[in-house]
Amino acid sequence: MTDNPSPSEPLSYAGALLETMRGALASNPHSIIMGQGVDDFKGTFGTTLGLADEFGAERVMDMPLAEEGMTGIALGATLNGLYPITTHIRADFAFLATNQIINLIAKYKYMFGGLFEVPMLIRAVVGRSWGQGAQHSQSPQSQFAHVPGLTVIMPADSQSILDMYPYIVENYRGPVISIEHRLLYDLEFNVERGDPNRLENPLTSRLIREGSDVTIVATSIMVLEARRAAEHLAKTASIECEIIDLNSPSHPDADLILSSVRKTGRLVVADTSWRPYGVAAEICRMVCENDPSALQAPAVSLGMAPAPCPTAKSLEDAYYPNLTDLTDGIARLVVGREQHGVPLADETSMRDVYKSFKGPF
Amino acid sequence: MTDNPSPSEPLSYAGALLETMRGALASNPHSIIMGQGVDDFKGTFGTTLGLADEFGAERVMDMPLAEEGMTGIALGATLNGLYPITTHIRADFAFLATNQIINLIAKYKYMFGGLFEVPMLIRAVVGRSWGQGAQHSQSPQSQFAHVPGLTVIMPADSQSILDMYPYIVENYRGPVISIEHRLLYDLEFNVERGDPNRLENPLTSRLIREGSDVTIVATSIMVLEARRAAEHLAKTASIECEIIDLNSPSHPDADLILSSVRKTGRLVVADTSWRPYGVAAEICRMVCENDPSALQAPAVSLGMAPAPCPTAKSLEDAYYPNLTDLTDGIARLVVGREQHGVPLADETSMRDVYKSFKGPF
Amino acid sequence: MSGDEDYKRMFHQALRIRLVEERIIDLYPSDRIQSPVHLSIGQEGAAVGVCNGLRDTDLLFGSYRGHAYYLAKGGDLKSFFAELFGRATGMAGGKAGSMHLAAPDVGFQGCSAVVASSIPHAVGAALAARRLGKDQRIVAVFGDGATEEGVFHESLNFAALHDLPVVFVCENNGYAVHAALSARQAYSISKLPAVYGIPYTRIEEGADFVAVDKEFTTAVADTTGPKFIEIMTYRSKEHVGVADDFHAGYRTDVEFRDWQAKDPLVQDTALVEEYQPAIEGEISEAVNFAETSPLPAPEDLLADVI
Amino acid sequence: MSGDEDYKRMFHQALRIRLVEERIIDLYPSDRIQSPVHLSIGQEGAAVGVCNGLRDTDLLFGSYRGHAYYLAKGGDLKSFFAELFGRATGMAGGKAGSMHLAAPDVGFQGCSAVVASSIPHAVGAALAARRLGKDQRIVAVFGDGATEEGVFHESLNFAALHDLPVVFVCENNGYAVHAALSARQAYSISKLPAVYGIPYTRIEEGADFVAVDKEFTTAVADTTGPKFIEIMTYRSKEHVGVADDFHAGYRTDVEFRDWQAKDPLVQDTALVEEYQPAIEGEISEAVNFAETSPLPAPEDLLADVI
Ligand SMILES: Cc1ncc(C[n+]2csc(CCOP(=O)(O)OP(=O)(O)O)c2C)c(N)n1
Ligand SMILES: Cc1ncc(C[n+]2csc(CCOP(=O)(O)OP(=O)(O)O)c2C)c(N)n1
Ligand SMILES: [Mg+2]
Ligand SMILES: [Mg+2]
Repeated sequence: MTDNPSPSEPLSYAGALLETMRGALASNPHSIIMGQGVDDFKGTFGTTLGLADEFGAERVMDMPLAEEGMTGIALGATLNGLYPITTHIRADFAFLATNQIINLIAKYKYMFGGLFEVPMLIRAVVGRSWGQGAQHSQSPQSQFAHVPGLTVIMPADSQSILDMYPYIVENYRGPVISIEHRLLYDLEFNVERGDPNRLENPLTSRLIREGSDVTIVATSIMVLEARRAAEHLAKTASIECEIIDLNSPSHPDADLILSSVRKTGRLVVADTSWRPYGVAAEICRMVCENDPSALQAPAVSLGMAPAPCPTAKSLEDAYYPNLTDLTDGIARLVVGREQHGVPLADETSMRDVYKSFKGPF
Repeated sequence: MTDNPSPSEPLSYAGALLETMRGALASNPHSIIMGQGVDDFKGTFGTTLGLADEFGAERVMDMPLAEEGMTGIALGATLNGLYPITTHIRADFAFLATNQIINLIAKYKYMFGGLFEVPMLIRAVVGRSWGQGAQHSQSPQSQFAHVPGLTVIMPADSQSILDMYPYIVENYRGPVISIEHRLLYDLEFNVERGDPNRLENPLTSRLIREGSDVTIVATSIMVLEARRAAEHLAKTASIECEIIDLNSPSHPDADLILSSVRKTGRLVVADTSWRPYGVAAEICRMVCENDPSALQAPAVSLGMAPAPCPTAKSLEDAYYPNLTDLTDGIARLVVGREQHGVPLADETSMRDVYKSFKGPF
Repeated sequence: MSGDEDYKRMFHQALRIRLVEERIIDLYPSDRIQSPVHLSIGQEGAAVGVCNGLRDTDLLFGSYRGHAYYLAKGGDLKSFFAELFGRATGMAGGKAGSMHLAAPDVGFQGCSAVVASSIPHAVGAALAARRLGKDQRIVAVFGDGATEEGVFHESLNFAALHDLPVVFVCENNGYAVHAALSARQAYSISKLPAVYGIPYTRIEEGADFVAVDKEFTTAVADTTGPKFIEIMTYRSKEHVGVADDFHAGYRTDVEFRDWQAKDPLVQDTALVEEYQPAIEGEISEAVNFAETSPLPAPEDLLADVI
Repeated sequence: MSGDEDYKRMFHQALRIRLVEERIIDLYPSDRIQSPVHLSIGQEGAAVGVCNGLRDTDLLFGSYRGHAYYLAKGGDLKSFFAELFGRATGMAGGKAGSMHLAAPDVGFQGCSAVVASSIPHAVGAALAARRLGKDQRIVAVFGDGATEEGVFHESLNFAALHDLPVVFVCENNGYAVHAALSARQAYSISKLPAVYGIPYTRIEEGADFVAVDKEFTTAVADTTGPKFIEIMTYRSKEHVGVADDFHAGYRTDVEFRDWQAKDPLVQDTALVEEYQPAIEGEISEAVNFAETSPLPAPEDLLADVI
């Protein structure tokens, strides 16, 4: 259990999740956590560890294998006064609950003219690396954000979790799907505590770094990659990247993104999923419908290769966009030619950042 | 049953579907149709009518209510030599089969390194009007087209069905999801028969109308709307629209679209679903990543309002983009100002086109 | 005699539901109701019998075939017709139509048009009731076809596993759309609950609301765990829409006539005569209310999304 | 004696599977296998017994816990290790890893890492077999936890409804990840098949491949309709990964020791000694093959998508 550490203390992503899960149970007696293995000795990769002991098995409920059923049960529970938090240790399993999420949860308020509200939180973890393969690696943000009624968030660091989860559980009246990234879990980030209301709207995009040469809109772990690329490019080529953490694919801050693109004239989108009909597409729509002339050069987007995810490490390394790809893409865009002469960031450094990740559980 | 009519005969969308379903069963002894009610006296809105009698209940199988199961059964059937065609009388019900479609069918070839192929066809019908409401009106093209491994098509008229379905059933080795539009079923279109191989690749976009002022990329019933808008604008304001039927959201013809946008400098996208993360977004990505300077003005997109679908006719009329909206949007874009002075197409004329549609079955 | 009073009160309710739906049939050709309607004519006894013992605080979840339960649970008639007419005064301001009725003030928690999808909602509501110490019965109503969907099993398992106070009510009308049970189910619905250790009651005479009430009340008297009630019933009209469909060949009107012979609303003509005028008056008033109500405002289109 | 020969042959197979997985355990710390592995150690008897009577033309669908069935069905060992090593010579060229094994040449039709999701595939394959007049047995293998998923019921219903020649094999190892059966299931798996009219056989001694083979063969002798076989078995290692996990508290090593007492691979040390050297040699050769095989080519990344 993490007790209130002092300001700007490092806190892992998993630690922030555990802290906010604990907070949800402590602050709201009506909240419950439901998911496969939430009460076991691994505790959802550590993010629900010990909570069943502390709050009881009735509030931290292990669930049978029944994603559609569980999600419908959560909806019924919130309609009758509980605040349910459901978990999917792989976002891919949420596809078994698509009917409840898209046909029911997203619509329950509107369909009945506002007679009901469905506050609830669905946590879905994206897998990556160590041969997760085709069925344990998907990142469904665009498929859910396409649907009105759903709020989709993708916390990119520990601070985002601290900023959003308590706000959602305590103040937000709609259903939220949070897409967490497994590779972030073990990473530590500096967090600032203090004013819990420091953000006017925690569920939208954030400016992460200012810069004049290029706008990078990134999601989840790609925000971290963007930071690393920005540092590298600033140091080696005096290229200044502006980074926006999209944070909420369903509710991006269009003003923030557009004014940044107007300023830099260049756009890079780096997302965790496939590019077609994904985050890059939506950001491009925003630009095209508002101010296509803001783009002084073609936009660049990075995402998973257009294939299911292979398991072999050599293929997987090529499947996901890495720091080399990102720095190369940015440099080409900013310098304006293929042979940009900017030294590329060393791909092997990824290993330091992601530590050594093994196995799905 | 429609016997080979002579060239350029009118054929309803439902008629084309029945003809191609019949053709699938007749030409390939291994093909079967599986779906709720495919054998009943309504025969999937007429598109499977009489086929159970003609080909037997073993080949035109009524299915229990079990979308996930049915879809998995279809996958297993194709792995062992059948060609299954499954039906969803509302595309919304396919959300119950998302796991099989996205986690299994889309990946079965790649995940096993090409050891298997999964030729099959999933038909999903989009509902609209007559109070279909939130759960009988969705149009999931972008959610499926986001996923590599799936081919997603949206036939916009009878000809497209004749061009695509036999090709898919007889020649195509991958899984196809066809999103049909219920409001098109009763409409008649002129079809040309003759050379079944007249199109090099039937599963991509088509140029429907040439024009110099604006490019309209449309899907499904919005292609029809675009045609009507184009005729109206040509007549009343000498605005010449170029229309591209996207036809395959998963495999659009980027060259065709880009060269049209370069020519006209203006882009309108008209789709049957929500705009965020939808077809307009993907077309905008195509433009932004290739040639944003091609756009001389902000792009315009039309789709469902950002809400679940309401049932009241007055709200539904506002929910869906109509001919007035489309002509207005195009005129504003081409003339370059809100007060464009172009007479708008009469919205009530929609009634003539869509006849009077009643009820879901 | 109280039994007699019960009969009369429930008869009145059932007749009211039938007359409401018959009015819908009358109105339908005028296109004033532009919504797919799944009529309950023939099935009113089940709804009236089930709801008779329920309080407003008890929660019920239904399906697209929801008119009868909406009314039996106490939903307002005016806002019902206004909803079907797509008016701002409808219970959902015109967003729900016939398929998504709800009336949370009387514990009617909503209807889904996706078969079987509201079954887990009742289970979840029961979980909340238990956890929050609410003295509530929670009821899920669904058709025979709904038992074919996997989520039905997932829901039964969870309810049984946690011994939740939920009542599963299966209205077995013998058909899913036009397909008979035997073409779809290799199992007997009656055998499923026992697998999960859920007590099962079969109510043979679904038209007999007094019997339904009595047997239902007995079956759910012990409120500690889940219960399963199967009510044999009969849908008189086509699956969706207002017409008869005996010509279609998937069923015969012999079964329809058998059913009518058991239907108090057909047999007890005296009571029909007694009640009909007042009910018709009430219905006309509601229809009039609907008809004179304003359409939803344009800004309603984007209200209540999140 | 043929019985004895059978025993020896199956023992050899089971031991080979165990030694393969023990080699995986040895190799794992070296990070040469970068794939989540769900080991079958303890469960080999089920796979060997089930597959003994199957021909290459019979089709089997499995899960992420697929090593034992891949090998028992006749999958090639070299391309198995090459696959785990992520090499171009792997059975799927490095795209499948441990969780998605397949070997269509011997009727092993693929494994899914989504629990229960391959059960309907077997049903569909059986539909095709019947329709196309193929003389095939079709087998779906899944765990006890898979019976909680709705699609399991949907699959049983359809198979029974059409009397399809599919064999449902449930490997009951008592746990789904770390949760015991009783925490997840209000039902007894043994009672479910009867609801659908599917004959059920429980094989109590899953470690005893000879018994499994015999009982399985008897149970599926009549090939006309679906069959359900539950095999009681035991997973020795952690759910995923190569470690023991008896310290974790969700189960005790008492049950493990009980199991070992029944495990021929533990008890029959003489036969282990006889077979082990040759098998180890074969495994080393396969590992060497894997290790010296090329990585997939960059262009493979986008091959075989559609
Ligand atoms: C998941 C799903 N599949 C298919 C449909 C189409 N459909 C609407 S009602 C219905 C039949 C349901 O039968 P049953 O559960 O017996 O209820 P009844 O209509 O007889 O009251 C079907 C197949 C649907 N609405 N939802
Ligand atoms: C649909 C789905 N939900 C959850 C998981 C995570 N998961 C992987 S294996 C497993 C347990 C399955 O237990 P069981 O079916 O008994 O098989 P066993 O692992 O014991 O062989 C779970 C929950 C998954 N892979 N798929
Ligand atoms: Mg029914
Ligand atoms: Mg198990």
